[in-house]
Formats: sequence, structure tokens, C-alpha cells
Amino acid sequence: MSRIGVFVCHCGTNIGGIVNVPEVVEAAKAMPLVAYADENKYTCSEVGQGSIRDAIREQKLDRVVVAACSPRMHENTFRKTVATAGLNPYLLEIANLREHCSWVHSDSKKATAKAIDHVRMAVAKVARHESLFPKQVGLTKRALVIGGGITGIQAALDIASAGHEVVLVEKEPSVGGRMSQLDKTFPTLDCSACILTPKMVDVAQHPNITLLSYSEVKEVRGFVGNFEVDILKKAKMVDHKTCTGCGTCWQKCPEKVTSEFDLGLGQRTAIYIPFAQAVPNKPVIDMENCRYQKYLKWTQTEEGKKPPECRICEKLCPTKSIAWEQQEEIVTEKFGALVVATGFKTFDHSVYGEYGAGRYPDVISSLQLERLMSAAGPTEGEVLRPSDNTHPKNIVFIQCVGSRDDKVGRPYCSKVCCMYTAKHAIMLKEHDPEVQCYVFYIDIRAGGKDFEEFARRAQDESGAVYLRGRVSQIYQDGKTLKVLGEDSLIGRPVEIDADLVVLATGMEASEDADRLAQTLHISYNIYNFLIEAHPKLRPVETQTDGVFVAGAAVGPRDIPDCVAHGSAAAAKVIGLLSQDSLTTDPLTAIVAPMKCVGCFACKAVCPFNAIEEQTTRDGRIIASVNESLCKGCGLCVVACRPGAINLRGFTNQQLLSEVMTLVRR
Amino acid sequence: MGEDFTQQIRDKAKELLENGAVECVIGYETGSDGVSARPAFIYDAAEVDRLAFDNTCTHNLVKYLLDKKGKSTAVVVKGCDSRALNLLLSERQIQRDKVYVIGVVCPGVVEWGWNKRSEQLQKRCNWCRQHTPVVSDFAVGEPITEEPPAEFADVAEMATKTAEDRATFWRDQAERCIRCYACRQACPGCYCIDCFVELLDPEWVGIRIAPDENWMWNTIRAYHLGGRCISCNECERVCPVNIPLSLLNRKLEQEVLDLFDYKAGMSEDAPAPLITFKKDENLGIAE
Amino acid sequence: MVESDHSSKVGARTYSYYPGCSLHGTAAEYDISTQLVCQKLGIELRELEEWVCCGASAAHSTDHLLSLALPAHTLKQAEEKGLPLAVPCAMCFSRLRTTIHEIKNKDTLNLVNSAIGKELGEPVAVESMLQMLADESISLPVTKPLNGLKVACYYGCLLARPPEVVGIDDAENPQTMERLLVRLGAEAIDWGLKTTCCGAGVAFPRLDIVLKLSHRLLSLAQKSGADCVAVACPMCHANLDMYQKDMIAKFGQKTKLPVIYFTQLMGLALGFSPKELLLDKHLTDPLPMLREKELA
Amino acid sequence: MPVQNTIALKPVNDFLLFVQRHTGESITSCYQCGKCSAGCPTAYAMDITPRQIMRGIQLGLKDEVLDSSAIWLCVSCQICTLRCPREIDIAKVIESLRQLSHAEGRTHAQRDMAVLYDTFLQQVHLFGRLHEVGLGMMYNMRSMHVFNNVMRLPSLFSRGKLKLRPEIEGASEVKQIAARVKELERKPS
Amino acid sequence: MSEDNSPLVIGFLCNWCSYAGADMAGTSRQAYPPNIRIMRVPCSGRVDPLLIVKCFEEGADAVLVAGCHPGDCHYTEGNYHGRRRFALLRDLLDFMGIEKERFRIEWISASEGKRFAKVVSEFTDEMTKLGPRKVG
Repeated sequence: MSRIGVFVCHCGTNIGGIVNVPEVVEAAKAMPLVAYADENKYTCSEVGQGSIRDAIREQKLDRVVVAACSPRMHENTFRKTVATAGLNPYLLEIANLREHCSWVHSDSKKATAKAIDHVRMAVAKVARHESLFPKQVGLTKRALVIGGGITGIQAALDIASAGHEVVLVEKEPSVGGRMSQLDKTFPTLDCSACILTPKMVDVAQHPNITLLSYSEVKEVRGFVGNFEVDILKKAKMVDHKTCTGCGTCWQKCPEKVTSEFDLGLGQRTAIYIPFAQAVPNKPVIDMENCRYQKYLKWTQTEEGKKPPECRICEKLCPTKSIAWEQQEEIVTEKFGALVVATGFKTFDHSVYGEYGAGRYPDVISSLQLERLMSAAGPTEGEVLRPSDNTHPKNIVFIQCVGSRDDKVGRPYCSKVCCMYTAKHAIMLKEHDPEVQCYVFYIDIRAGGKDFEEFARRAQDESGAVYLRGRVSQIYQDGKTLKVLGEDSLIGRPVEIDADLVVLATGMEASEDADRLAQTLHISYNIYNFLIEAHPKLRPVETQTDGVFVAGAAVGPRDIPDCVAHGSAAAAKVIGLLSQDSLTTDPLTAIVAPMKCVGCFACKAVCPFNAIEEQTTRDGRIIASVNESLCKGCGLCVVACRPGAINLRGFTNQQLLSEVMTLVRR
Repeated sequence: MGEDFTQQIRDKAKELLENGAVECVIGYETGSDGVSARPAFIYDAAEVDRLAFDNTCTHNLVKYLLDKKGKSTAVVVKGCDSRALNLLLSERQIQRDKVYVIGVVCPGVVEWGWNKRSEQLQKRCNWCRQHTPVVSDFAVGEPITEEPPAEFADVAEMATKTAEDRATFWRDQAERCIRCYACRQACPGCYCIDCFVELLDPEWVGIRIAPDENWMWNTIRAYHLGGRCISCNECERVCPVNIPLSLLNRKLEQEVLDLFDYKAGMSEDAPAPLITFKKDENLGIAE
Repeated sequence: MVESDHSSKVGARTYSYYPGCSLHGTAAEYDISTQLVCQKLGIELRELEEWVCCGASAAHSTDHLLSLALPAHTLKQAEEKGLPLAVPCAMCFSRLRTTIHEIKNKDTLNLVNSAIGKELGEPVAVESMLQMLADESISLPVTKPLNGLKVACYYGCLLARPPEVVGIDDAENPQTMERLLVRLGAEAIDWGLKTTCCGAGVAFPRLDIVLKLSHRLLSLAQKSGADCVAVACPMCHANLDMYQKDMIAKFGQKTKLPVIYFTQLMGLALGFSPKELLLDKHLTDPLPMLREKELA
Repeated sequence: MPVQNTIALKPVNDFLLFVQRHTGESITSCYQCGKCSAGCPTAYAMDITPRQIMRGIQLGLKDEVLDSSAIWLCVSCQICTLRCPREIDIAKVIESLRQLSHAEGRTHAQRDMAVLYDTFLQQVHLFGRLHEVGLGMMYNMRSMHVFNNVMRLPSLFSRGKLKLRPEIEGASEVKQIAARVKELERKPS
Repeated sequence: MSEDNSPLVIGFLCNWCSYAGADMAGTSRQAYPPNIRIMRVPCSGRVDPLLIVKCFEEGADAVLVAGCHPGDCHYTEGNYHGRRRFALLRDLLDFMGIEKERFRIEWISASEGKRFAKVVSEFTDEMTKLGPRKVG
């Protein structure tokens, strides 16, 4: 006869405020096989856990039910608790009385009745639990970092310096991410390249890091400790082993194309490195615009004018590194942990018809201004109006473009724009003292160390005029741009003839972040930002063990936080990889040999090929489970008509007993 | 019709038994009432003359192959029975190289009883769209290739009833069920060592013979045949209390056709609908 | 009224026609040019008998139910004719479309029905004259293309907003009129105030506002290189055309900018004479400019 | 907002509740960003800008809002509604304020506007259609701006724009509609 | 049907998405009727038709199965298999007299707390209107 202990939690007033906890305890005492029931103010506290340990010993309990918050919160905590009291950690069941009961129902009587039902289900289920023993599984002590921005770089460096092998995959031809496009950084006005480039070089030279630039993750299989990842290495058409990055090719290439790195303000050649300090500092060929590729396509159809054959880069290359025959290639690698640091992209402001929808050349995004102010930028750091290359005097900044705006589906605040606009105001004054900056804002958000003081400098030293109000319209008025706003502090409409308008565009998840999240089986919200395991307690983990997330891919975040996030994710990975083996979750499937009729429906539905064929002594071929591959989804159990295969932790008996205790009243 | 088919079957059986290709030929012979057919197991070439074929040969002989695992056996199959071969082959219960199929193009089977035979075709032969065996090593009779599209008038008629009437109808059937499991014994698709209904842990269906339990038994038996039932209708034929099991089977057959465009037993390697999926299919739920 | 054969046969394009009060008053040239152009394009306009005023700003500013009831009455008349309704005046068009939008709500529908004493059925399609004539499928037999004429297309408020009610292509930067005039050979200039208000109905009580707003529009159009402004609303035309003398006095605006209904421009391109199109009726005379462009 | 006194905020803001129920718009969602005032063509001439009107409702300042000239200078051009980042239909809110102000006879801040609208409707009641010349004459008299727009008369007359005789069509229809509307509005819907 | 004959709804929620969504409904205090009793399963693909039929056989008024949106499944394919099984089962049950509306399948992600509350409220109201099970 088993002796079950039920511990009902008040969780302060979170549960006790609505659910009549003593009534639940009384009801629990009357349930079959329940030998002991008690209540705690905070069961997860040291005192609460102590009371469980003591009760297990004193009452000789062999199964425990904790009726408290969601199992997703403290199932592991309480497994450790019962384990320290000598009980197998899997002889435990959690009843959810908080998130699924007290927090969502106001009628105390009904909530209490529901709480008792939830306890009744947990007791019925735990009665059928058996002791389970996790297995040790080997793990690959290698980590994959997806995304080569500052977050990914920081994570890769930290993991590598802890002695583990890292592969850093970056979609663009060079690492550096959005930060490489910045001129200065707040709040210290450090030159972005000066603090970023050394780290980029470290990544390229670190013995433990393999940098796969111009590559993308295509497919991810397996689970924590044993991931198998297909990485697509796009065709660079340049042999980076022999290429020395001398630059002859991209200086001589005749095809000029608008540069994505310079956000359309500058140009690049068909064979190019995105920016001077690119790492790797070796070019790739843009297949769409390379004249020789156009020539090859022409030869197939022979329609239209015959384009020039070109191949100048091939002729001039001192090390003969141009490799037309190069094909894109998929490499499959094994990893123990994955870090997703795919960063962000800026909001596309052409959605705002009232700001010109991208028609007015002198209405630019803040990132474009960074390129204009950058010494390595298209104007070598001279801030010029894209329309006529003159020096702008009146510069208007508009905050919250693509943020805090339901109309464009971006109700959230992007957190960094107030800070970088203050930076722009300060820097522009340094570039040209006659400049007058106006900043249309709703609320200046400058929380954090040295941030408010920095934002104040924009007004104290640079004389920027901060106008509280959102701009309603911009229109081209001859040479200048008419900006219509309201200064809501004195309540009067205002108008400015601006030479240049800078839109502080918000932060968005990077391109097809949702597709990557689906590949990694992690969840993402409606804006495609990745969802962390717990916003406060587990910010860099995900619900999927072994997959970590960091940086702006998780939500709007500035550089200091991104670097901290990168290191945090690295710490989690290092913690994981420092173990010699992983304890696998014992909740896997198991076959009853005598019942299996060998129809292998289980094998057909298993997503992880964890079902193997085994011949019994009497010559029957039956199914057997490879427990290191099985992840406990249970699809096989439902496909098996004779019920020969069962899932530990969610057995047919356990689930049926939960249903029966609910309906048989 | 009978004489010609019978002779062909006897000759083939004789040949197979004499050259030792098979150890046993499973066919039909005239029953002790001298009128209706019954299954026959011929092990000796000399006894082939017992074999006969006429329009009372109802039984689905493929079921007996389950007891002949590993022994090469010949079996006489009609159009509907033959689909059971593909079902058992795809579920790895029989090996193709151990089975010699004598496929008879079926003229339709008549209603018969002990010592009486009517000329009226059985219900299943009216809705049958597979007179020609889908698998056969030795074909008997002219194959019929033109088959009209399937229709499910009986299912449609039941669907017109209100939910309450339908519930009451099946409750009454459940009341009459005596859980003799004859339907399970006759069905080629039921070959589990322990059927779910007999499990005591977990006790899906209580051992009590009562409407609730019977209702669950009939529902799950039908569900387990979803996408597998070849509508040979043996279950309904053998049911001692005449529960219209064909209604359940054919409802699922129609749904499987509509939802997954799948017909059971038509080929050996097409995966059954409930153990595969298409990513972007729209099944009209949770859309 | 221009005689057109009210043949009972319903032509390929036959519409009920709702001119509105101002087209029978100071905006007669918009009415006449519309009818001439439709006749030329084989579009038959059958004016609703005994149509009534739509109530305009006066109704919707003072009495919500009245502002829906008057247009509802017109909708009932059009419903009885069973033909789609063509509406040249932007205000009437906006009031009719708003009413159709609001009677989607059952309670509002019942209130309006009891107000007009009739049961409103499925409302007929209501199209502004601009939307109807700008339809790409209509072939335009241009005999005198408007070559060299730089036009600033002006929509005002009610043709562009609210987008979900009026069904404009782009509420911030519409191109419907531009596409039409380009097909007639004219050149449409890009300017930023094509949907900003001209002062609407405040001319009588607050003429100063109309002068300020309309002057802002005209000076930008001029600065953007326009030879004239094309409009599709009698109130916008009145505000932009009638007070240019005052604007010169008040703001020192250099030269006058002609303001022409887009249907008059269409008429010119389709071969009608300026006289027939009543181009001489505008206070800011467009004829000198048109003669200089050899279009008159 | 002309500061006459300190605003004593009451626990129940009836004005806010009335406007929210009457228009179905969520006034409390407005976070005072000013985009409506910025785009409003007549905001420069208003005593309180559209944003301040919304703030007035939020704080229950019924008198300041209903007695303002702002709600009468709004030309319902819908720019504010189109661009509001909180997706509030501000034009509808101000329109309902105008109707409320007109119903409570508080149009003195911009009297002429109300005179214009009342005269306009009077013309329509009389003739079924608006007679522009009639509107002009009646407005000048009732607004006591006798010489308003008079200088324009010669140029308009010479271009045959002034139709002296009103077109009378459907007048009885309009009268019946107006009567039924009055009747319906007395019974709370 | 519980004492005050308000419907008994049994919910099978997949641990990775819908159960987390239900938790999110809790943390954001999205109230919904207390009729539903929630069972946690690793995947919607683990919900066995036998369990669902057992619920109805034993007198439950309604069953809700909630899983990840197609493509989001933690086990890649779980919800795809579930979708087929439930589609077939729902038609069979409907044919046997258990109204189709009593068996509802929804895809609810970890961030859709508000939507979970809405689905449960709608479902409970619908079942209250539909009334108790007439037969069986």
C-alpha cells in the first residue's frame, strides 16, 4: 500500500487568497492512498522544502504531490527536494493551483473545488508513478553560435576561452553585425570600430573558433548534448585559403552596385568586402550582379544584348583565387549546445506615408546617419544631404518611428533610440558647430548608469532643442523639408524647415528569425523576437534544453546588455559542456516484448528514428526503443493499437487514472 | 460460373501441392448442409476435389494466414478479401514469398443460411467497387476494370438524423452487444496478442457487459480500423446480435477518403493514413 | 442640362447620377464637364429624380442621425433605380459612403430606417466620379493630348480619408488622378500637400483660415513647377480659385495658379472646346495659360 | 489651456464616461503624443489643440472643452484619425463634442460657425436642396457680418455663378425626415 | 456535468506550447470560467483517442486538445499526427451522436495567454448553451 504525501501551498496570497487551502488539505486527506497532507505558506522556500523532507522521513511517504504553482516553474526544485529525502525524484507530481486556478478564477468556491480536482488528479497519477533512473549520455563538447554580431562574438570568445570548440555561423560575408555600421557608441562615445574590430579579429584567430561566414543554418536535429546541424556554406566564388585579401579585385571590378552595408547611400563592387575592417577580410562575389555570371546566363538563352564577358578579377588576381566552379555546400556538424544571437534589423520606415514613404532622399534613418558620420562611410564622415551633398544646418530628429505605434503594429518601445539620438545631436555639433538639432520625442527614456547624464549633454552642450510631440507630416518644400509637429508642452503646432530629417527607427527581429526558430524548435512572439525560458529568472535559456538565446534577437537591447547577454549565454553553455556526460531525461518510451505484434506503426511515426527492430528468442521481430534518441513525445504510444509501448512519466495507466478520477464522481 | 472456377482452382491446387510449392491450400468446400460453402484446408493433393467455388463463398480466408506464419500456403481470395493481403503485408504480419494467391474475380456473394440460399446479393456486394483481386499469382475469371465511384448512401442517411437520435441509435446497439468479440475474431485487421478491450491495466473498458463499456468497445474497435478496414464486412456477418458494424466502418472509410484521399489495402507500401501526414494539409480543424 | 438620349437600354456603363447642390450652383462647370466627358466615353448618367441635399458639414456637425438620414434617403432612391451611383462632389460621396459604413451596425440601420420611413436594402455601389473615370478599363479617345501641361493633382480630405470608407489607393500619397491625367498626355508633378485640407467650409465665418491653408497649397504647387491644380471637389475648387486675389494682397503671392476640375482637363483632351467646358467661368482665368500651352 | 483654477479631479469622471460610451472610443488610451495636433490644418487657430481636447476629456474638463472654439474650427478632415498611433478615432470624438456643444447651446466661442450650419440646414428644410445665394444672404444677416464676401459678388455674378432662383425638390421629404429625426432623438435610443 | 450542471470540460494541453500559454494566461491574470480541468501531456500527439473516448464514455461534456501551431512543435511532427487522428475521431464521434462542437482542437503558442483564456471562455459558454449530454 503506497503512502502519498500532499503538500498544498499558499504561495503567500497568490493561491491562499482565492483557494481555501485548509479545505484542500482536508479533502486531500480523504483521498485514496493519501497518508499525510499539510499546507505551507511558501512550499518552495527552505522551510517549505524542509517540511516535505521531514514528512517523507517521519511519515514514511513513498510518493509526494506538491499542489502549488506550475510544474514548469518548480518541478525540478521539488524533484531535488524529494531526492535529498531519499525518495526517487520521479515519484512526484505537481498540481497547478496558481497559474491554472487561483490566478484565473475569482469565485473562491469554484476555484477551491477545481483545486481539489487538480490535487485528486495528481494523487491518482502519482499513485501509478514508478521510480525512474536517468541515464548518462555522452555529449559533444562543441558549441554552435548562430549570428556574428557583438553578442555572438562575445559568446563565441567566452566559450572558446573556456577551452571548448566553437563554430560561429554568420549569414553576411563578414562578422560585426549592426554594430559594425555604427560610428560612435553611447554613453562613452567610443568609436564603434575601435572597440569591435579587435574582437572580430580575435574571433577569426582564436584556435578554438571556426568562423563560417556567408553561411546559414539549414536543419537542426537531435537534442541537448547531441545536436546535429546542417550548415549551408554559400558559394563565395573565391578560394579563401589562397586569397590574401590584397584588394586588387574589388578595386578593379567595373560593376558598381548599391551597398547594403551603407544602406543604399554608397556603392560597392560585384566582388566585395562589405566594409574595410571586414573579418574575414576576403571578398565574395555577388552572383546577381557579377557581369561574368550575367554573361553565362545570357549564353544559355542568347536573348537580348550580349553582355561583356569581363572576368577582370580572375585576370588580375595575383594568387589565382577566383573559383568559378565553387558550389554551395552543406556541412553537417555535431554540437552539444547552440546559441542563437541573430540580432535585429531596423524598422523599414517606408511604411510611414506621412513621412514620405522613402521618397524624400533627405529623410534618412538613424542607421543611415551613422554611415554618413562614419569615417569609413560613403562620405568619409562628412554629414551631407543625400539630395545635393550640401552641409545641413537644420537637422530634425523624429523619435519612435516604428515603435510605440499600434498603427504599424509595433506597440513596444525599442529602448535605444532616445540614447542614440542624443549621441547624434552631440556628435553633429562636434562635426559642425553651426548645426541646430531639433528632437521630436514623446518620452526620453535614458535609464541605466551614465545614460541620463549623457542624454542631458545633448541639451546642455549641443544646444539641441527637444520638442515634446510626434511629427504628423513631412513634405518636400523646394530645397528643404517642411516638418509639421506640435510642442505639446506649450500646446502649439510648430513647423521647421529642415535640411535633413533623421527618423529614429525602432528595432525588429532580423530577417526570417521565425523560420530559424521553427528549425530549432524554440518559440517566438508575434514580432518574431525569440521567447526566453523565463523573462526574469532564465533570460538566456529557452524551453528547449541546450538551446540558448542572447542579444537583440530576444528583444530590443543596447550594446552593453547585448555583451552581458552574450557572456551569460556563454556561461550557460560552459556549464553544460563542462559535464562529462549528460543525465538524460528518463521519461522515454519502453516496449513490452510479449505484447508487440511487430507492425512497426511506432517506427513510422517516431520523429527521432528511436525505434529499432529486435528479434526475440522465438524468432518474432519486435520493436525496441533506443533511449538515447527517444525524447518522450509519446507519438508511438498512441500509434500502438495493442498498447505494447508505453511512455514513462506519462503512461497510459497514469493518464487514464487522471481521467477516471475526474469523471467518476 | 461455379463449374469453371472450381475446376481451375482444383487444377491449380493439385499442381501446387504436388510440386510442394505450398504445404496447404486454403479454399472453400461445400458445407455439411450440402448448400452453403465453408473454409477448406487441403494438405494432400488427393483431396483437391473437395475444393469448390460458388456464390456462397463468403469467408475472408486471408485471416487464416496469420496462423500459417513461415509456412508457404496458397489461399483463394475474392476481390474484397485480396485487399486484406495488402493490409497484412504493409503491417508485416505475412510475407509475400510465403503466400500463393489464387485471385478469383468475384461475381458477388448471395445471402445464405444453414441449408438455405437466396438469390439476393449480400449488402456488401452492392457497395463493392473491387470485384477484381488487387493481388493474385493465379487469376481466375475475367477482370472487371470499370468500377463506378463509391457512394455511401447508408452513411449519409444516418448523418441526416439529429445528434440525439444518432446517440440513441448507437446506445441501443451497445445495449444489445454481448462482447463475444466474434467481430474481432473474423476481422483480418485484428491480430493483436492482447486486444485493448481485455487489458486490466490500464482498464480502458470495464469487464462489465453494460451499455457504456460496450459503446466504448465498439467505438474504439471502429477507430482502430480507421484507414485499415477493407470493408469485407465479415464483422457484421458474424455478429450474433446483428449490430450494423458496416455503418461505422463505412463512415470511417468515407472520412478517410475525403480527408486523406486514401483507400485501405490497395497497395502494399502506401503508409496507412494515421501513421503519416502532410505538413500543409487543411483538415478543417483548428484552422 | 445636356441632352442625352435616355434610352431605356442599359449601356455597358450606366450609372444613376447624383450631382449635389453646388454642382447646380457655383460648380456648374464641374457638372457640365462631367456630363460631356461621360457622353463622349459612352457612359450614361441618369440623374436621380427629386434628389435632396446630403446635409454636408452642417448636418454631421450638429446632428448625427440627420447626417445619416439625408444620405440614406438618396441611397433608397438609388436602390430603387438599381444602378450604381456616380457622385462627382467629394462631400456628397463621403457622406454617402460613411452612411453605408455606419448602417452595417444593425441598431444604426433600424434608427435610420425609422428616420427615412423606408426599409434600406443592400446599398448600391457608390463611386466617386474620379474613381469611376480613372478606371483603367475605360478607353480614352484622346484627340488633343495635354502635352507639356504640368498638373498638381489635389485630392483634399474627403476623397482620401478615411481609407477604409472611401477606398482610395493610398491615403497618404494617392495616384488615381495622376494615372488618369498621364493617360491624357499631361505630366503629374510630385508634391507633398495633395491630401492636406484647403479650409473646407469655414470660408464664410473664417475666411482668414481658408486664405492661409489654400495659399500654402498653391505656393507649394507653384514651387513644385505646376502650371495648374486639378481638383475633384467643388469646395476645394471654390477655396483655391475664388480668393487668389486676396492671397496676393495678404501674402504677396507672385502669380495666379489656375484651378481646374479634372473633368474639364479630360474634356479638353477629348476634344471639347474651353467654352463648352465653361473654362471661362473660373475667377482665376485658366485660358491664358492654356493658350500658351496650345491647349485652348 | 487657459489656467483659471486648479483642477479638482473628481473620483468619477462623468464627462469621460459619457464621451467613451457615446463614441465607443477609448479616450484613456491617448498618451498625449501630439501627432493629431501636429497634422491638424486649423490647430494654429484653435484655443486648445486636438491633443489638449483629448486631455480635457481625460481630466473631465467639460466646460473648457465644450466652450472651446477648437471643436468648431475642426474641419473633420480625418488627418488625426488616420495617423493616431493609438488608433483612436479622434475626428469622431471631436464631432460628437461638436454635436453635444450644439445641443447644449454652447457655441458662443465660434458663434458664426454654428450660425452657418443652422442657416444651411434651414435652407435645406425650405427647399430640399441648398440654395447658395440664399445661404449667403441669410448668413450675412444672421451673423451680422452684412458685408461678408460682398466684394466678390460682381465677379461671381458676371460669370453667371449666382443662381437667384432656388431649386425646390424633395422639400417635403426633407421636412418629414427632419421631424422623424427630432422625434427619434427625444426618445433615448 | 458537475452539481450545478455547468459543463465539465477536460483539457489536454501540450507541455511546450499550450500549457505554457495557459501559464501565461495565469501570469497576466486573464480570467476564464473554472469548468476546465487541465491535464499536461508532453505533446498533442500524445493525446490518445482512447482517453478522449473514455472522457465521453464516462460522461464528460466536452474535451479540448491544445497543441503547438503547425511548425512550432517541440518534437517537430507531434501536432501533425495529432491533427489527423483528431480529425478522424471527431467525425466518428459526431456520427455516433456526440456533437462535433463538444470536441475542440486549438493551436495555442506559449505567448498566447490571452487567446487561451478567450478559447476556454468561448468553449465553456458554447457548452453551457449546448446543454448536458442527452444520451449516455
